[in-house]
Amino acid sequence: MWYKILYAFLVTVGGLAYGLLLGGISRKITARIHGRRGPTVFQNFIDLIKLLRKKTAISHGTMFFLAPMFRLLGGVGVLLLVPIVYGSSILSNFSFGGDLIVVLYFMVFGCLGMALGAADSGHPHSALAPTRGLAQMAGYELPFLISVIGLAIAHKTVSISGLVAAQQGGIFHWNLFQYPFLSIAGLIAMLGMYMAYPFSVVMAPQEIPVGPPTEYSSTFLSFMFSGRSIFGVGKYVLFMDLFLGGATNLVEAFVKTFALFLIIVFVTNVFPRYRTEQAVKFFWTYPVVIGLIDFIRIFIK
Amino acid sequence: MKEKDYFLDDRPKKLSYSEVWEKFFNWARAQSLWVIAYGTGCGSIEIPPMVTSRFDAERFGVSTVGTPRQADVLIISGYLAVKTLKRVIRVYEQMQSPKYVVGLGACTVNGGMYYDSYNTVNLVDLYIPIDVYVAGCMPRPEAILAGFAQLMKKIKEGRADGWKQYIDNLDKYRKNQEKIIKNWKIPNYNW
Amino acid sequence: MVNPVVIIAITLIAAFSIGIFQFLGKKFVRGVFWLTVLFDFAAILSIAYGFLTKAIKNPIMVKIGGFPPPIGINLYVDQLSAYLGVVVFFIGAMAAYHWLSRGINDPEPKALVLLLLLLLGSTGMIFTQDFFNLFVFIEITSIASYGLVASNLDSFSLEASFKYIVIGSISSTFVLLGAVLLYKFAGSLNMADISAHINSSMYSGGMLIIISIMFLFGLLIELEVFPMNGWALDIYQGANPAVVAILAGGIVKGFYLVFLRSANYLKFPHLLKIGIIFGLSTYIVSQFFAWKQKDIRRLFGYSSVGQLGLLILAGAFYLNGNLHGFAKKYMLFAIIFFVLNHSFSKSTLFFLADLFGRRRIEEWKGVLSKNKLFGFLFSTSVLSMAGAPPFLGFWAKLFFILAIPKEYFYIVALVLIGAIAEILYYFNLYRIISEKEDGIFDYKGSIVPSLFNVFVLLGLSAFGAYKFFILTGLDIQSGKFLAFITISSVAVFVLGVSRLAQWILSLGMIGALGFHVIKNTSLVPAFNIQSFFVYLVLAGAIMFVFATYPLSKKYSAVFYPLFVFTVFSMVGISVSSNWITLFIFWELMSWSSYLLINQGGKKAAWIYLVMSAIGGYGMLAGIKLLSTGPNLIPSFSSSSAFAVSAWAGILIFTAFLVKMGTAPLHIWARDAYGESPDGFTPLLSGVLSKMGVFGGILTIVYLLPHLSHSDTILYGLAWFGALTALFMALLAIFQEDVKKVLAYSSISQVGYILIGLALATSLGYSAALYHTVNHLIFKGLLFVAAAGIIYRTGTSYLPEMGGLIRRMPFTFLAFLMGIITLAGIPPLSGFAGKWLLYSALLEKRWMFILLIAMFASIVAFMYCYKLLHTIFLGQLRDKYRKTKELPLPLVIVELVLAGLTFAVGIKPNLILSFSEKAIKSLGFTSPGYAYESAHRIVSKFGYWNAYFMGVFAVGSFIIALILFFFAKAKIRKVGQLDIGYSGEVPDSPESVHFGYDLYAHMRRAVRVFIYPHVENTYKRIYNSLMAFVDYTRRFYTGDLNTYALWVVITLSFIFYILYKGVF
Amino acid sequence: MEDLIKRLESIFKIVEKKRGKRDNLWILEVEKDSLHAVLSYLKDNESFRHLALISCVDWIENNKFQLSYILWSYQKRQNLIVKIFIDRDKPEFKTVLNLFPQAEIYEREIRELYGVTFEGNPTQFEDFVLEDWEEMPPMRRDFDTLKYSQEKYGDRDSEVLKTNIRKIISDYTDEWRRK
Repeated sequence: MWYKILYAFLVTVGGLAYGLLLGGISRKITARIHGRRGPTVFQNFIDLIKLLRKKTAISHGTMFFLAPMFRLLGGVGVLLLVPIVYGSSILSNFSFGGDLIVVLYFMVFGCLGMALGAADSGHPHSALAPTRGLAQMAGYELPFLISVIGLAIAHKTVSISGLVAAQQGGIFHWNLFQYPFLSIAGLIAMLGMYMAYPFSVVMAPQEIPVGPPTEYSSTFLSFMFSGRSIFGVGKYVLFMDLFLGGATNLVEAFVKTFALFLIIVFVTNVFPRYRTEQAVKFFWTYPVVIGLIDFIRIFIK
Repeated sequence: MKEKDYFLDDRPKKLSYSEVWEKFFNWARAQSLWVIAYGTGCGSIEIPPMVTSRFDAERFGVSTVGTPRQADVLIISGYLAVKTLKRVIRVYEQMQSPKYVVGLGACTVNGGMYYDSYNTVNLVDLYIPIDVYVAGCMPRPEAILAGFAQLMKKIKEGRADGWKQYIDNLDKYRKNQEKIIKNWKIPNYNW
Repeated sequence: MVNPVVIIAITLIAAFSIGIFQFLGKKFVRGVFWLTVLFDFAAILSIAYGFLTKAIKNPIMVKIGGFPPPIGINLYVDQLSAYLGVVVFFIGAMAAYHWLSRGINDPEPKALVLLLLLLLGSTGMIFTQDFFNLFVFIEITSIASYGLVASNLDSFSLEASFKYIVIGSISSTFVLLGAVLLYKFAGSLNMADISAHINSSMYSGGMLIIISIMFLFGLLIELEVFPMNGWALDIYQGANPAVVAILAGGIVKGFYLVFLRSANYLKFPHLLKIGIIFGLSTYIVSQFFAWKQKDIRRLFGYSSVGQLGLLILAGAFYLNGNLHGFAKKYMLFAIIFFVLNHSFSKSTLFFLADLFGRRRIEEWKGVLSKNKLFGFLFSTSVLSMAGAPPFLGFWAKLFFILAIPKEYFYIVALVLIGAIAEILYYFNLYRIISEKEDGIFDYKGSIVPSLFNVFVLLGLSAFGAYKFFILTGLDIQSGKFLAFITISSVAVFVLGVSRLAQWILSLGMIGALGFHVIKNTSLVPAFNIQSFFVYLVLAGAIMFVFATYPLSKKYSAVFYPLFVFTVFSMVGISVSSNWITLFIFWELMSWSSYLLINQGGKKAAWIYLVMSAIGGYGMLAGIKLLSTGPNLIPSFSSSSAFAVSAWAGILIFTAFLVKMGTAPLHIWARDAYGESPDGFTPLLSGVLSKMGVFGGILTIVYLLPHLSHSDTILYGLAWFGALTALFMALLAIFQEDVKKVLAYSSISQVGYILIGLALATSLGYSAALYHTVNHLIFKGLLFVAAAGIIYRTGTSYLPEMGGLIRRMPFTFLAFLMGIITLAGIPPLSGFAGKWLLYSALLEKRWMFILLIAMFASIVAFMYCYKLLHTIFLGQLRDKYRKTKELPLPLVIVELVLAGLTFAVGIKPNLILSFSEKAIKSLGFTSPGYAYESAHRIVSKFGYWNAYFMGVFAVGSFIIALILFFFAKAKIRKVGQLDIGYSGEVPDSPESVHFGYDLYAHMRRAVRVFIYPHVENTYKRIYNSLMAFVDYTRRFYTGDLNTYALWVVITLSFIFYILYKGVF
Repeated sequence: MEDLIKRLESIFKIVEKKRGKRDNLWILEVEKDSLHAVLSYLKDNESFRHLALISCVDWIENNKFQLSYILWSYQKRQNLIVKIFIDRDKPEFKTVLNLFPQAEIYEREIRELYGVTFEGNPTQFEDFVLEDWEEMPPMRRDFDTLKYSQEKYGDRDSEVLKTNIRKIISDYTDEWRRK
């Protein structure tokens, strides 16, 4: 057991580094699309160090104090509950703890924590942002659930390892090709899940300065920042396991998650922003209709 | 609970530093300057070109944020009225240390063309510590970037210690501030 | 024993002596009157007592002048007529006392003479054995009534009297003609003699039919059947209520006995058809017409007419309905109980109406709270009238429904619809009366007669219950338990001198029962599904009672008695062994909880009651469908013996769906939860709605497998559950009242339980039972916390709160854990229920329902966050700066419940071990999941390790906390307005608190889904019914000509039926 | 435009009239007592419904304040400036709030910057631009802004220049030289 914990720690650190790196790459790509030079790809590391070593910090109350920990915990939990490499007892981490349903609900843990912390800060914008986030969540979860339930019924399992196992044996066994419509619905939901443009109304830097973490500073912010990075990686791995057939070694995992990452980056940089209700309506129409094609196919079978 | 304790009424503490890793952290600080998007005067129009494609301040790690809590740099962009000064003080005190102030334009240096105006603060550094002045009326984005380069250099060398001076000499600054702000309606200490 | 003829003679002499010697003064007149009445009463009572103690075996036959029956006139007193005589004289004496205490408008001697004559006439009518004599007594009665009705001497009463004279003369004429023709036909007027000579074959001639028509028609007019009852309503409205009380409570019952008797002796043809047509139409029409009445006396009048219709129906069935064995006995008791119930409660209501004196219903607002005794009398009478258990009306109705043969199911349905209509208008009235209003209440006259009436009524109710349990042969344990419930709640009321005493008593009683249940296994032999719910009820109740004390100061003295009543009746539901017992306790629970909710929101309580009545009577109709032949009382297990239509299951399920609040039967829930007393809401949500779950399990396990289309029903139920879960969650996010958010959330969560039940697999039951307990834990916690918060802040409006975390840290902690559980986020206990349910749905491949259920839980996050944010987070208002943490009992309950959700979250076996046993008692071999290792639960689709999740979450949380403590030195805690606000200083907490309409943006997206379609549909149905009733009630034009026209039309109709024998 | 002036002259006493720089701009001076009547007439009968601005001029030499009411007619597309003079020693006048609600804020500004009070304007003593101003109204010509500025905000003396600015400039130039 102890070595598992040790590896879990290493995976967490690795996930953090990978997440920060992806963030940096994203900034770089955005800059290049703008025709700028952009920051170095390690800019996020520098930002994190700076935030960590700020010399003062303020707290608004208990919940404000605890929220970054919830956030970090939610991120780490998701990363560790999802098996990264198929067949590896070490890199499947703590996936014995629960199946896909557990992961789905544990994902909310961090978000809820952050929302509460934000609300505790007493800043009206911080409180506004979570309501937008939760509304948008109700939007993107519908197509996501369609694809998850469809896959679970199709493969007769909700265990993530089981789902990965069902996709082994060649590229055309991937759910992306087996159930393309479910996968499209799921991937559109992924855009919402990452709160990337066009679904970025939660953070909305122009209207409500930075969304939930308006009042967060220094160490708190660094925790949230790293939690978010780890959470992002966890979600990439989850989507990889669901749609891209998982990975049999680390390199494959990197390649596949990077591919997912690229989808988001390129979509993000070419779209303006939806309002909340527009986003919700979007999620409840196109991806749902697309997803239902496969869903009904599975239902009839 | 007290009848009213909307605001924390504690004096900021003097900060001590560990010198061991300080150089490394100063480097990190210098490479990651988050500017609060707060324009006090006409100079703030020069900041958008600075951070967008043309001059691209982000390549130096300079980016903008919307809240003083997360910001490292406050730019006093141009003339500063007494009314604005109050807000500037509050924003500045709400920022987390270490924090830096860039004075932009001639007005912040000595009042500039408004040197004899009844409502322009001539010497900003009497009220908040300024780490870098960028002269000009208005300075172009290149000049501002040069100012930032200067600021980075100061930070790396550990000389950008305006935030420290402010805490150390808070009484002096407060006295100056109260001299021109007749009716001190903001809290004693802004947190 | 006194010779009955003496009664008549003495009364006659007294009446005339008053007339002659009235110059001797008021005292003399009154003395003679009271002496006569008391003598008569004593005499009849002695006869009745003789019958009761079986001292008199045979009916008394009095030969006047010594002539034998066929020749001379004679009186015939049997058991029924003796009892009825007692009732008539009792009501008569009470009415006279009431009238005298109010003061008589008419010259007193005249009125008393008429009163004596009236009593005399009705006694004679009841006792006589001779058809001509019958006419004479009817005439005496009528003439006395004409005078008495007019005695108020105002336009109302004079008009009513005139109408009565005209219509009454028609009636008497027909009876006289009938008697004359009968004499010609049979050569005798003695009833028994004629009866002996008549058999049904003689009806093929024409004469006897004509005679029957004469009698039937004459008596039906007097019995106020539709459509010949316009005059009667005018009397009820216009005459002096004391007179009306005698007429409705006594005289009409005399006419009814005469009707039964002549029908019996003359063997009316097609009596059943006549009874059904006239009785049922009278009942239904008057119950619906009463809706639009604004005059309280006319409303009571409609109710009286309706009851008479029911009596005619029951009489027709008794005499001519082919009832055998038990059914006949049941019907007889139904008739007796109906008569007694109506006499005593309706006369009380008329007395009270007269005491208060106001006619318009709106003027009765707040009467209940102004005078407690008056309120008690009024409530008891109304409850008994409307058929609330354990009062007499309930037993009467139950006997009646049980006795009606199954092939007449439509009558059961219509009578129950009529009963719902009755509840609707009676409790609309009650709603107005029980509104809170300050002011002094005064009345003129004495309340003693009403008091007597109500005491008799209560005694009779006990007798009715006793008779019911003896006759039906239900398990006597339930009967004893019913008595125990009543006695204990009365004890709480009587012994509880203060709220503290009541609280301790309630706690003690519930605790004692719990102790008894644990110690004594006779109530629940082995741990099964029933004991699961008994423990659930008792555990929930004791916690919630414990929490109520700090809140109880503003509750009325009946709060705790009713609370105990509700709790115990829920225990009764859980231990009941057949459908009828279940129904009885179900109704007890519904009514007592109605009265509790009525302590808060009146309108909400009314809607709750009407919906409960729809559910409860639907259940009764379903039970009726189940019962076959001799098996009038269907037990749970006996339902498997025969196949019945699916409607039985659906109807029975209605009651449970109503309590579960499943859409579209949910409309009561928001307001009932939101406005009921705060101390009661946790019980309502945590336990009472679970009784629906219990009933659902019983129905699905014992009943549905034997019905046709059971799979379709189950799938339909699952859809109802899923849509309820989704749409109620959507509605919850737009509520701005803490209890209303929780109300919708409750219904939504119970929707999940319904899905679990509808799955009907062992895993589904596991999920349902687990969630049942879990919902009790967290929703109880949330409602208790909400009650405390409302108690402390004085508001339940969410935008008014905010920032209370600074004042109530413990409550916040508990509330947060409750919310995390509600949202189903691991590692607390909420997740297990979700996981089990989803696994069960996956196993059954109900994909769409799974999708909706999971999606609903995502929507639920929104209101979860809303509750936490608007109550506890954000800015603390100035007015709450001095607010304290909740009172200790509430905090204790909260923290205990919060500890439970944590413990169960780490170790779900705490609940699952119970639910496994319960599921095994239902006949399943496994709970549907397996333990792979100690904590790892595996279903067919997935797996989950609660213990690991708990340890992982807590462990990493602690690690993060330790990491954070390194940074603690530099962290400063700042004030609440120290926020980055564009350099500005916020001037007040309110200006920067975001608390109103949090999901305005979401509303724009889901506007079409949250529009109150269902509620508006109900409203539309109600309003159009109202409009329809308002239009059709103009049938009673108030014009005598029209009334006469209807009399003629009815005559021809009766002629047609009897002559042609069609229909 | 001239017609309008003539019509006005026939009713009111026009002290002075002058054409502005445009054809549709005229400047009239009226008696201060008849101002309300003139404005009222212009608003009701001549469609000058828009009060664009009220401005104030300090004629310290004549010991007068000039108040100019700039009107605009949307229908005729004409500007009219109606000006009056009030006594500088007694800077008081009546509000035109009853005619033009937007005058509230103009009058408030003039009160703050010139010290002219307007009887009947309820909000005129609230701060407009200057917070907590206690000196003489700053736009009066006898107010010495330079002196005030130097007294209040100070002047950068040579010492400070030497220590701060010179050094910064030298740093800056050093940097460039090195590159």
